Amino acid sequence: MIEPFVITTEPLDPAPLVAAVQTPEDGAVVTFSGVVRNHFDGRPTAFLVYEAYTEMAVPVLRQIADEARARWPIGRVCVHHRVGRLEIGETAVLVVVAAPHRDAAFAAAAYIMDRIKEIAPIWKQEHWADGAAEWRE
Amino acid sequence: MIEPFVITTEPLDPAPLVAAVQTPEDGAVVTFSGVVRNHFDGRPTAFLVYEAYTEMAVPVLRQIADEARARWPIGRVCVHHRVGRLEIGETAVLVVVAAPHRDAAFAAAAYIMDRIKEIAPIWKQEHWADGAAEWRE
Amino acid sequence: MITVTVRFFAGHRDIVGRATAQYTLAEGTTLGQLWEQLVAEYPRLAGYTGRLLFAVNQQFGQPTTALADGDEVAFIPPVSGGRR
Amino acid sequence: MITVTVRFFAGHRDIVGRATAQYTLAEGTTLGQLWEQLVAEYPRLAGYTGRLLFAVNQQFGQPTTALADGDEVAFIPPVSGGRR
Repeated sequence: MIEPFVITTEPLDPAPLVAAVQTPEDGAVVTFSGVVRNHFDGRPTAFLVYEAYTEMAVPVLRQIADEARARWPIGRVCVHHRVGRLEIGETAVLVVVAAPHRDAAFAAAAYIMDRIKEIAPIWKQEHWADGAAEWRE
Repeated sequence: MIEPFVITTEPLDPAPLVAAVQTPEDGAVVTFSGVVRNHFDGRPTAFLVYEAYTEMAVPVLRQIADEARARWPIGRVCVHHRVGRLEIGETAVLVVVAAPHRDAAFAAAAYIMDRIKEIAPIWKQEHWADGAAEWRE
Repeated sequence: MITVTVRFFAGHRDIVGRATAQYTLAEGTTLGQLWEQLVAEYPRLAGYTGRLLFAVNQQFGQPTTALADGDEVAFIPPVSGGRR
Repeated sequence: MITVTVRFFAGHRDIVGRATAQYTLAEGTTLGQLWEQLVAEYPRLAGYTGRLLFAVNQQFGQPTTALADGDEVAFIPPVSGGRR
Protein backbone atom coordinates (compact mmCIF):
# COMPACT_ATOMS: atom_id res chain seq x y z
CA MET A 1 0.00 0.00 0.00
CA ILE A 2 1.54 3.26 -1.24
CA GLU A 3 0.78 6.44 0.69
CA PRO A 4 -0.31 9.03 -1.85
CA PHE A 5 1.36 12.07 -0.25
CA VAL A 6 4.78 11.55 1.25
CA ILE A 7 7.83 13.52 2.38
CA THR A 8 10.79 11.17 2.65
CA THR A 9 14.55 11.07 2.92
CA GLU A 10 14.61 7.87 0.85
CA PRO A 11 15.33 7.77 -2.90
CA LEU A 12 12.19 8.03 -5.03
CA ASP A 13 11.04 5.33 -7.44
CA PRO A 14 8.14 6.07 -9.78
CA ALA A 15 7.20 2.44 -10.49
CA PRO A 16 5.12 1.72 -7.37
CA LEU A 17 3.43 5.10 -7.64
CA VAL A 18 2.40 4.51 -11.24
CA ALA A 19 1.04 1.11 -10.22
CA ALA A 20 -0.81 2.67 -7.29
CA VAL A 21 -2.63 5.37 -9.26
CA GLN A 22 -3.75 3.22 -12.16
CA THR A 23 -7.30 1.89 -12.25
CA PRO A 24 -9.14 0.14 -15.12
CA GLU A 25 -10.93 3.45 -15.82
CA ASP A 26 -7.70 5.25 -16.69
CA GLY A 27 -6.27 5.52 -20.17
CA ALA A 28 -3.50 7.93 -19.21
CA VAL A 29 -0.86 8.17 -16.52
CA VAL A 30 1.45 11.19 -16.47
CA THR A 31 4.55 11.09 -14.29
CA PHE A 32 6.61 14.18 -13.59
CA SER A 33 10.09 13.73 -12.14
CA GLY A 34 11.86 16.80 -10.82
CA VAL A 35 15.57 16.08 -11.01
CA VAL A 36 18.61 17.84 -9.55
CA ARG A 37 20.37 19.72 -12.36
CA ASN A 38 24.09 20.37 -12.57
CA HIS A 39 23.71 24.14 -12.76
CA PHE A 40 21.33 27.02 -12.14
CA ASP A 41 21.42 29.97 -14.52
CA GLY A 42 24.84 28.83 -15.64
CA ARG A 43 26.40 28.56 -12.17
CA PRO A 44 27.58 25.00 -11.39
CA THR A 45 25.76 23.19 -8.61
CA ALA A 46 27.47 20.66 -6.32
CA PHE A 47 24.37 19.27 -4.61
CA LEU A 48 21.04 20.37 -3.12
CA VAL A 49 19.51 20.10 0.32
CA TYR A 50 15.73 20.00 0.54
CA GLU A 51 13.89 20.71 3.76
CA ALA A 52 10.18 20.44 4.51
CA TYR A 53 7.73 21.38 7.23
CA THR A 54 6.56 17.81 6.93
CA GLU A 55 3.50 17.91 9.22
CA MET A 56 2.13 20.70 7.04
CA ALA A 57 3.57 19.73 3.66
CA VAL A 58 1.71 16.41 3.53
CA PRO A 59 -1.75 17.98 3.94
CA VAL A 60 -0.80 20.79 1.55
CA LEU A 61 0.11 18.22 -1.11
CA ARG A 62 -3.28 16.59 -0.53
CA GLN A 63 -4.98 19.98 -0.82
CA ILE A 64 -3.19 20.69 -4.11
CA ALA A 65 -4.31 17.33 -5.50
CA ASP A 66 -7.87 18.17 -4.48
CA GLU A 67 -7.59 21.51 -6.28
CA ALA A 68 -6.52 19.67 -9.43
CA ARG A 69 -9.35 17.17 -9.06
CA ALA A 70 -11.84 20.03 -8.85
CA ARG A 71 -10.52 21.41 -12.17
CA TRP A 72 -10.03 18.30 -14.33
CA PRO A 73 -11.60 14.84 -14.52
CA ILE A 74 -8.71 12.88 -13.06
CA GLY A 75 -8.36 9.74 -11.01
CA ARG A 76 -5.76 9.02 -8.37
CA VAL A 77 -2.78 11.23 -7.63
CA CYS A 78 0.51 10.52 -5.85
CA VAL A 79 3.05 13.15 -4.85
CA HIS A 80 6.27 12.06 -3.17
CA HIS A 81 8.90 14.67 -2.29
CA ARG A 82 12.35 13.84 -1.10
CA VAL A 83 14.22 15.87 1.52
CA GLY A 84 17.81 15.94 2.73
CA ARG A 85 20.91 16.03 0.59
CA LEU A 86 20.39 15.18 -3.10
CA GLU A 87 23.11 14.69 -5.68
CA ILE A 88 22.99 15.75 -9.32
CA GLY A 89 20.61 13.51 -11.26
CA GLU A 90 18.63 12.37 -8.22
CA THR A 91 14.88 12.78 -8.20
CA ALA A 92 13.55 15.40 -5.79
CA VAL A 93 9.85 15.09 -6.53
CA LEU A 94 7.46 12.71 -8.27
CA VAL A 95 3.98 13.77 -9.32
CA VAL A 96 1.91 10.93 -10.78
CA VAL A 97 -1.61 11.51 -12.11
CA ALA A 98 -3.98 8.97 -13.64
CA ALA A 99 -7.00 10.00 -15.68
CA PRO A 100 -9.45 8.54 -18.16
CA HIS A 101 -7.98 10.79 -20.89
CA ARG A 102 -4.60 12.33 -21.41
CA ASP A 103 -5.32 16.06 -21.61
CA ALA A 104 -6.62 16.08 -18.05
CA ALA A 105 -3.67 14.05 -16.80
CA PHE A 106 -1.13 16.41 -18.40
CA ALA A 107 -2.91 19.56 -17.23
CA ALA A 108 -3.34 18.31 -13.68
CA ALA A 109 0.27 17.15 -13.32
CA ALA A 110 1.59 20.51 -14.56
CA TYR A 111 -0.80 22.37 -12.26
CA ILE A 112 0.19 20.31 -9.24
CA MET A 113 3.89 21.04 -9.83
CA ASP A 114 3.19 24.78 -10.20
CA ARG A 115 1.22 24.81 -6.97
CA ILE A 116 3.88 22.85 -5.09
CA LYS A 117 6.36 25.56 -6.04
CA GLU A 118 3.89 28.21 -4.89
CA ILE A 119 2.61 26.98 -1.56
CA ALA A 120 4.06 23.68 -0.37
CA PRO A 121 6.33 24.33 2.64
CA ILE A 122 9.37 22.68 1.07
CA TRP A 123 12.62 24.56 0.58
CA LYS A 124 15.69 24.04 -1.54
CA GLN A 125 19.20 25.04 -0.55
CA GLU A 126 21.59 25.28 -3.46
CA HIS A 127 25.15 24.24 -2.66
CA TRP A 128 27.30 25.70 -5.42
CA ALA A 129 30.36 24.02 -6.81
CA ASP A 130 32.45 26.90 -5.42
CA GLY A 131 31.39 26.01 -1.85
CA ALA A 132 28.81 28.75 -1.28
CA ALA A 133 25.26 27.85 -0.29
CA GLU A 134 21.96 29.68 -0.37
CA TRP A 135 18.24 29.03 -0.01
CA ARG A 136 16.42 29.43 -3.31
CA GLU A 137 13.64 31.88 -2.57
CA MET B 1 21.65 1.04 -24.59
CA ILE B 2 17.98 1.90 -25.10
CA GLU B 3 16.74 2.57 -28.63
CA PRO B 4 14.79 5.82 -28.49
CA PHE B 5 12.00 4.87 -30.94
CA VAL B 6 10.69 1.35 -30.77
CA ILE B 7 7.69 -0.72 -31.85
CA THR B 8 7.61 -3.94 -29.84
CA THR B 9 5.41 -6.83 -28.85
CA GLU B 10 7.06 -6.93 -25.41
CA PRO B 11 5.55 -5.32 -22.28
CA LEU B 12 6.72 -1.74 -21.75
CA ASP B 13 8.66 -0.59 -18.70
CA PRO B 14 9.26 3.15 -18.22
CA ALA B 15 12.25 2.83 -15.86
CA PRO B 16 15.01 2.25 -18.44
CA LEU B 17 13.56 4.94 -20.70
CA VAL B 18 13.56 7.51 -17.91
CA ALA B 19 17.16 6.59 -17.14
CA ALA B 20 18.07 6.85 -20.81
CA VAL B 21 16.69 10.33 -21.42
CA GLN B 22 18.07 11.96 -18.30
CA THR B 23 21.23 14.07 -18.53
CA PRO B 24 22.77 16.34 -15.88
CA GLU B 25 21.33 19.34 -17.78
CA ASP B 26 17.75 18.21 -17.20
CA GLY B 27 15.61 19.30 -14.29
CA ALA B 28 12.43 17.68 -15.57
CA VAL B 29 11.40 14.32 -16.97
CA VAL B 30 7.78 13.81 -18.07
CA THR B 31 6.55 10.29 -18.73
CA PHE B 32 3.26 9.60 -20.43
CA SER B 33 1.82 6.09 -20.24
CA GLY B 34 -1.10 5.26 -22.46
CA VAL B 35 -2.98 2.43 -20.82
CA VAL B 36 -5.72 0.08 -22.02
CA ARG B 37 -9.00 1.14 -20.44
CA ASN B 38 -11.88 -1.14 -19.54
CA HIS B 39 -14.41 0.72 -21.66
CA PHE B 40 -14.82 3.19 -24.50
CA ASP B 41 -17.71 5.64 -24.35
CA GLY B 42 -19.36 3.37 -21.82
CA ARG B 43 -19.11 0.13 -23.83
CA PRO B 44 -17.05 -2.53 -22.03
CA THR B 45 -13.78 -3.52 -23.65
CA ALA B 46 -12.34 -7.04 -23.41
CA PHE B 47 -8.90 -6.35 -24.86
CA LEU B 48 -7.15 -4.38 -27.63
CA VAL B 49 -5.00 -5.38 -30.56
CA TYR B 50 -2.47 -2.84 -31.81
CA GLU B 51 -0.89 -3.11 -35.22
CA ALA B 52 1.86 -0.96 -36.73
CA TYR B 53 3.51 -0.39 -40.09
CA THR B 54 6.74 -0.78 -38.17
CA GLU B 55 9.26 0.15 -40.87
CA MET B 56 7.48 3.48 -41.24
CA ALA B 57 6.28 4.01 -37.67
CA VAL B 58 9.79 4.14 -36.23
CA PRO B 59 10.97 7.00 -38.47
CA VAL B 60 7.64 8.77 -37.98
CA LEU B 61 8.13 8.65 -34.20
CA ARG B 62 11.60 10.14 -34.73
CA GLN B 63 10.14 12.85 -36.97
CA ILE B 64 7.53 13.72 -34.33
CA ALA B 65 10.24 14.02 -31.68
CA ASP B 66 12.18 16.34 -34.00
CA GLU B 67 9.06 18.46 -34.47
CA ALA B 68 8.78 18.78 -30.69
CA ARG B 69 12.46 19.64 -30.38
CA ALA B 70 12.03 22.43 -32.93
CA ARG B 71 9.25 23.92 -30.81
CA TRP B 72 10.51 23.61 -27.24
CA PRO B 73 13.92 23.48 -25.54
CA ILE B 74 13.96 19.81 -24.67
CA GLY B 75 16.62 17.17 -24.33
CA ARG B 76 16.28 13.50 -25.14
CA VAL B 77 13.04 11.78 -26.09
CA CYS B 78 12.02 8.11 -26.06
CA VAL B 79 8.83 6.74 -27.56
CA HIS B 80 8.09 3.04 -27.26
CA HIS B 81 4.83 1.64 -28.63
CA ARG B 82 3.60 -1.85 -28.03
CA VAL B 83 1.73 -3.91 -30.64
CA GLY B 84 -0.19 -7.15 -30.50
CA ARG B 85 -2.85 -8.11 -27.99
CA LEU B 86 -2.99 -5.95 -24.87
CA GLU B 87 -5.10 -6.61 -21.81
CA ILE B 88 -6.91 -4.02 -19.67
CA GLY B 89 -4.35 -2.05 -17.63
CA GLU B 90 -1.41 -2.84 -19.88
CA THR B 91 0.66 0.02 -21.27
CA ALA B 92 0.33 0.59 -25.02
CA VAL B 93 2.67 3.56 -25.39
CA LEU B 94 5.35 5.35 -23.39
CA VAL B 95 6.47 8.87 -24.24
CA VAL B 96 9.39 10.10 -22.11
CA VAL B 97 10.78 13.62 -22.48
CA ALA B 98 13.63 15.21 -20.56
CA ALA B 99 14.18 18.97 -20.51
CA PRO B 100 16.03 21.57 -18.49
CA HIS B 101 12.68 22.98 -17.29
CA ARG B 102 9.30 21.44 -16.77
CA ASP B 103 7.01 23.53 -18.99
CA ALA B 104 8.87 22.42 -22.11
CA ALA B 105 8.85 18.79 -20.98
CA PHE B 106 5.07 18.81 -20.38
CA ALA B 107 4.28 20.64 -23.62
CA ALA B 108 6.51 18.41 -25.73
CA ALA B 109 5.18 15.16 -24.24
CA ALA B 110 1.57 16.23 -24.85
CA TYR B 111 2.41 17.37 -28.38
CA ILE B 112 4.16 14.09 -29.19
CA MET B 113 1.14 12.07 -28.06
CA ASP B 114 -1.22 14.24 -30.12
CA ARG B 115 0.94 13.81 -33.21
CA ILE B 116 1.24 10.04 -32.71
CA LYS B 117 -2.56 9.86 -32.82
CA GLU B 118 -2.57 12.03 -35.94
CA ILE B 119 0.11 10.54 -38.15
CA ALA B 120 1.92 7.52 -36.73
CA PRO B 121 0.90 4.41 -38.70
CA ILE B 122 -0.28 2.48 -35.64
CA TRP B 123 -3.81 1.16 -35.37
CA LYS B 124 -6.00 -0.02 -32.55
CA GLN B 125 -8.61 -2.75 -32.80
CA GLU B 126 -11.14 -2.71 -30.02
CA HIS B 127 -12.39 -6.11 -28.96
CA TRP B 128 -15.60 -5.49 -27.08
CA ALA B 129 -16.71 -7.53 -24.12
CA ASP B 130 -19.71 -8.75 -26.20
CA GLY B 131 -17.35 -10.37 -28.73
CA ALA B 132 -17.52 -7.78 -31.51
CA ALA B 133 -14.37 -6.15 -32.82
CA GLU B 134 -13.62 -3.01 -34.82
CA TRP B 135 -10.73 -0.82 -35.81
CA ARG B 136 -10.83 2.55 -34.07
CA GLU B 137 -10.66 5.10 -36.86
CA MET C 1 5.13 -0.23 -67.00
CA ILE C 2 6.11 -0.22 -63.32
CA THR C 3 5.44 -2.68 -60.55
CA VAL C 4 4.70 -1.51 -57.01
CA THR C 5 3.95 -3.34 -53.80
CA VAL C 6 0.95 -2.13 -51.83
CA ARG C 7 0.67 -2.85 -48.12
CA PHE C 8 -2.70 -2.93 -46.40
CA PHE C 9 -3.26 -2.36 -42.71
CA ALA C 10 -6.06 -2.51 -40.17
CA GLY C 11 -9.47 -1.83 -41.73
CA HIS C 12 -8.02 -1.79 -45.24
CA ARG C 13 -6.55 -5.25 -44.81
CA ASP C 14 -9.88 -6.56 -43.56
CA ILE C 15 -11.59 -5.22 -46.70
CA VAL C 16 -8.93 -6.32 -49.18
CA GLY C 17 -8.38 -9.67 -47.51
CA ARG C 18 -4.61 -9.59 -47.66
CA ALA C 19 -1.69 -7.63 -46.30
CA THR C 20 0.25 -7.01 -49.52
CA ALA C 21 -0.44 -6.98 -53.24
CA GLN C 22 1.60 -6.20 -56.32
CA TYR C 23 0.23 -3.89 -58.98
CA THR C 24 1.60 -3.29 -62.48
CA LEU C 25 0.82 0.27 -63.51
CA ALA C 26 1.48 2.71 -66.35
CA GLU C 27 4.56 4.90 -65.94
CA GLY C 28 3.68 8.14 -64.16
CA THR C 29 0.75 6.69 -62.22
CA THR C 30 0.23 8.75 -59.07
CA LEU C 31 -0.67 7.69 -55.54
CA GLY C 32 -4.09 9.22 -55.99
CA GLN C 33 -4.70 7.29 -59.21
CA LEU C 34 -3.67 4.03 -57.59
CA TRP C 35 -6.06 4.72 -54.74
CA GLU C 36 -8.90 5.29 -57.21
CA GLN C 37 -8.04 1.98 -58.86
CA LEU C 38 -8.17 0.23 -55.47
CA VAL C 39 -11.52 1.83 -54.65
CA ALA C 40 -12.87 0.55 -57.99
CA GLU C 41 -11.59 -2.92 -57.14
CA TYR C 42 -12.77 -2.83 -53.50
CA PRO C 43 -15.76 -0.48 -53.26
CA ARG C 44 -15.81 -0.73 -49.46
CA LEU C 45 -12.56 1.29 -49.43
CA ALA C 46 -14.47 4.32 -50.77
CA GLY C 47 -15.39 5.44 -47.26
CA TYR C 48 -11.72 6.10 -46.56
CA THR C 49 -11.29 8.56 -49.43
CA GLY C 50 -10.32 11.95 -47.99
CA ARG C 51 -9.41 10.62 -44.58
CA LEU C 52 -6.32 8.56 -45.17
CA LEU C 53 -2.60 9.30 -45.43
CA PHE C 54 -0.40 8.21 -48.32
CA ALA C 55 3.09 6.73 -48.03
CA VAL C 56 5.74 5.70 -50.54
CA ASN C 57 8.77 3.83 -49.32
CA GLN C 58 7.86 4.54 -45.67
CA GLN C 59 7.61 8.29 -46.23
CA PHE C 60 4.50 10.41 -46.41
CA GLY C 61 3.41 11.27 -49.93
CA GLN C 62 0.67 13.27 -51.65
CA PRO C 63 -2.06 12.12 -54.04
CA THR C 64 -0.01 13.77 -56.77
CA THR C 65 3.17 11.83 -55.96
CA ALA C 66 4.23 9.81 -59.04
CA LEU C 67 5.18 6.20 -58.42
CA ALA C 68 8.35 4.48 -59.58
CA ASP C 69 9.16 0.87 -60.28
CA GLY C 70 9.76 -1.07 -57.08
CA ASP C 71 8.06 1.40 -54.77
CA GLU C 72 6.40 0.18 -51.58
CA VAL C 73 3.10 1.98 -51.26
CA ALA C 74 0.91 2.18 -48.16
CA PHE C 75 -2.50 3.75 -47.76
CA ILE C 76 -2.78 4.59 -44.11
CA PRO C 77 -6.26 4.45 -42.64
CA PRO C 78 -7.05 6.88 -39.83
CA VAL C 79 -4.89 6.06 -36.85
CA SER C 80 -5.83 4.81 -33.50
CA GLY C 81 -8.14 7.53 -32.27
CA GLY C 82 -9.09 7.78 -28.66
CA ARG C 83 -10.12 10.98 -26.94
CA ARG C 84 -7.42 13.32 -25.68
CA MET D 1 -1.59 35.69 28.07
CA ILE D 2 -1.11 32.89 25.56
CA THR D 3 1.93 30.84 24.67
CA VAL D 4 2.64 29.79 21.09
CA THR D 5 5.42 27.79 19.49
CA VAL D 6 7.02 29.29 16.40
CA ARG D 7 8.83 27.08 13.91
CA PHE D 8 11.53 28.50 11.66
CA PHE D 9 12.57 27.00 8.35
CA ALA D 10 15.21 27.51 5.68
CA GLY D 11 16.40 31.13 5.46
CA HIS D 12 14.40 32.11 8.54
CA ARG D 13 16.07 29.47 10.64
CA ASP D 14 19.48 30.64 9.47
CA ILE D 15 18.64 34.20 10.60
CA VAL D 16 17.01 33.27 13.88
CA GLY D 17 19.58 30.62 14.71
CA ARG D 18 17.10 28.01 15.87
CA ALA D 19 14.29 25.86 14.59
CA THR D 20 11.65 26.58 17.26
CA ALA D 21 10.94 29.22 19.87
CA GLN D 22 8.16 29.81 22.36
CA TYR D 23 6.54 33.22 22.65
CA THR D 24 4.20 34.46 25.34
CA LEU D 25 1.80 36.99 23.85
CA ALA D 26 -1.22 39.09 24.79
CA GLU D 27 -4.62 37.50 24.13
CA GLY D 28 -5.82 38.36 20.63
CA THR D 29 -2.36 38.80 19.15
CA THR D 30 -2.54 38.18 15.40
CA LEU D 31 -0.15 36.38 13.09
CA GLY D 32 0.77 39.73 11.53
CA GLN D 33 1.56 41.26 14.90
CA LEU D 34 3.73 38.32 15.90
CA TRP D 35 5.61 38.64 12.60
CA GLU D 36 6.22 42.36 13.32
CA GLN D 37 7.58 41.40 16.74
CA LEU D 38 9.94 38.87 15.14
CA VAL D 39 11.13 41.44 12.60
CA ALA D 40 11.87 43.83 15.46
CA GLU D 41 13.83 41.09 17.21
CA TYR D 42 15.60 39.86 14.04
CA PRO D 43 15.84 42.80 11.63
CA ARG D 44 17.20 40.57 8.85
CA LEU D 45 13.74 38.99 8.64
CA ALA D 46 12.37 42.31 7.34
CA GLY D 47 13.21 41.41 3.76
CA TYR D 48 10.64 38.60 3.92
CA THR D 49 7.73 40.88 4.81
CA GLY D 50 5.14 40.69 2.03
CA ARG D 51 6.55 37.56 0.47
CA LEU D 52 5.90 34.87 3.01
CA LEU D 53 2.98 32.62 3.90
CA PHE D 54 1.50 32.25 7.37
CA ALA D 55 0.47 29.01 9.02
CA VAL D 56 -1.23 28.13 12.31
CA ASN D 57 -1.42 24.49 13.34
CA GLN D 58 -0.24 23.35 9.89
CA GLN D 59 -2.93 25.31 8.09
CA PHE D 60 -2.56 28.49 6.08
CA GLY D 61 -3.56 31.64 7.96
CA GLN D 62 -3.83 35.36 7.30
CA PRO D 63 -1.98 38.26 8.96
CA THR D 64 -5.28 39.00 10.69
CA THR D 65 -5.65 35.50 12.13
CA ALA D 66 -5.80 35.68 15.94
CA LEU D 67 -3.63 33.25 17.86
CA ALA D 68 -4.73 30.95 20.67
CA ASP D 69 -2.87 29.36 23.52
CA GLY D 70 -0.87 26.34 22.38
CA ASP D 71 -0.87 27.22 18.69
CA GLU D 72 2.00 26.12 16.48
CA VAL D 73 2.90 29.02 14.23
CA ALA D 74 5.07 28.90 11.11
CA PHE D 75 6.19 31.72 8.89
CA ILE D 76 6.87 30.15 5.54
CA PRO D 77 9.60 31.77 3.48
CA PRO D 78 9.20 31.67 -0.30
CA VAL D 79 9.33 28.10 -1.47
CA SER D 80 11.86 26.38 -3.56
CA GLY D 81 11.69 28.36 -6.79
CA GLY D 82 13.20 27.09 -9.97
CA ARG D 83 12.06 28.07 -13.41
CA ARG D 84 9.05 26.34 -14.90
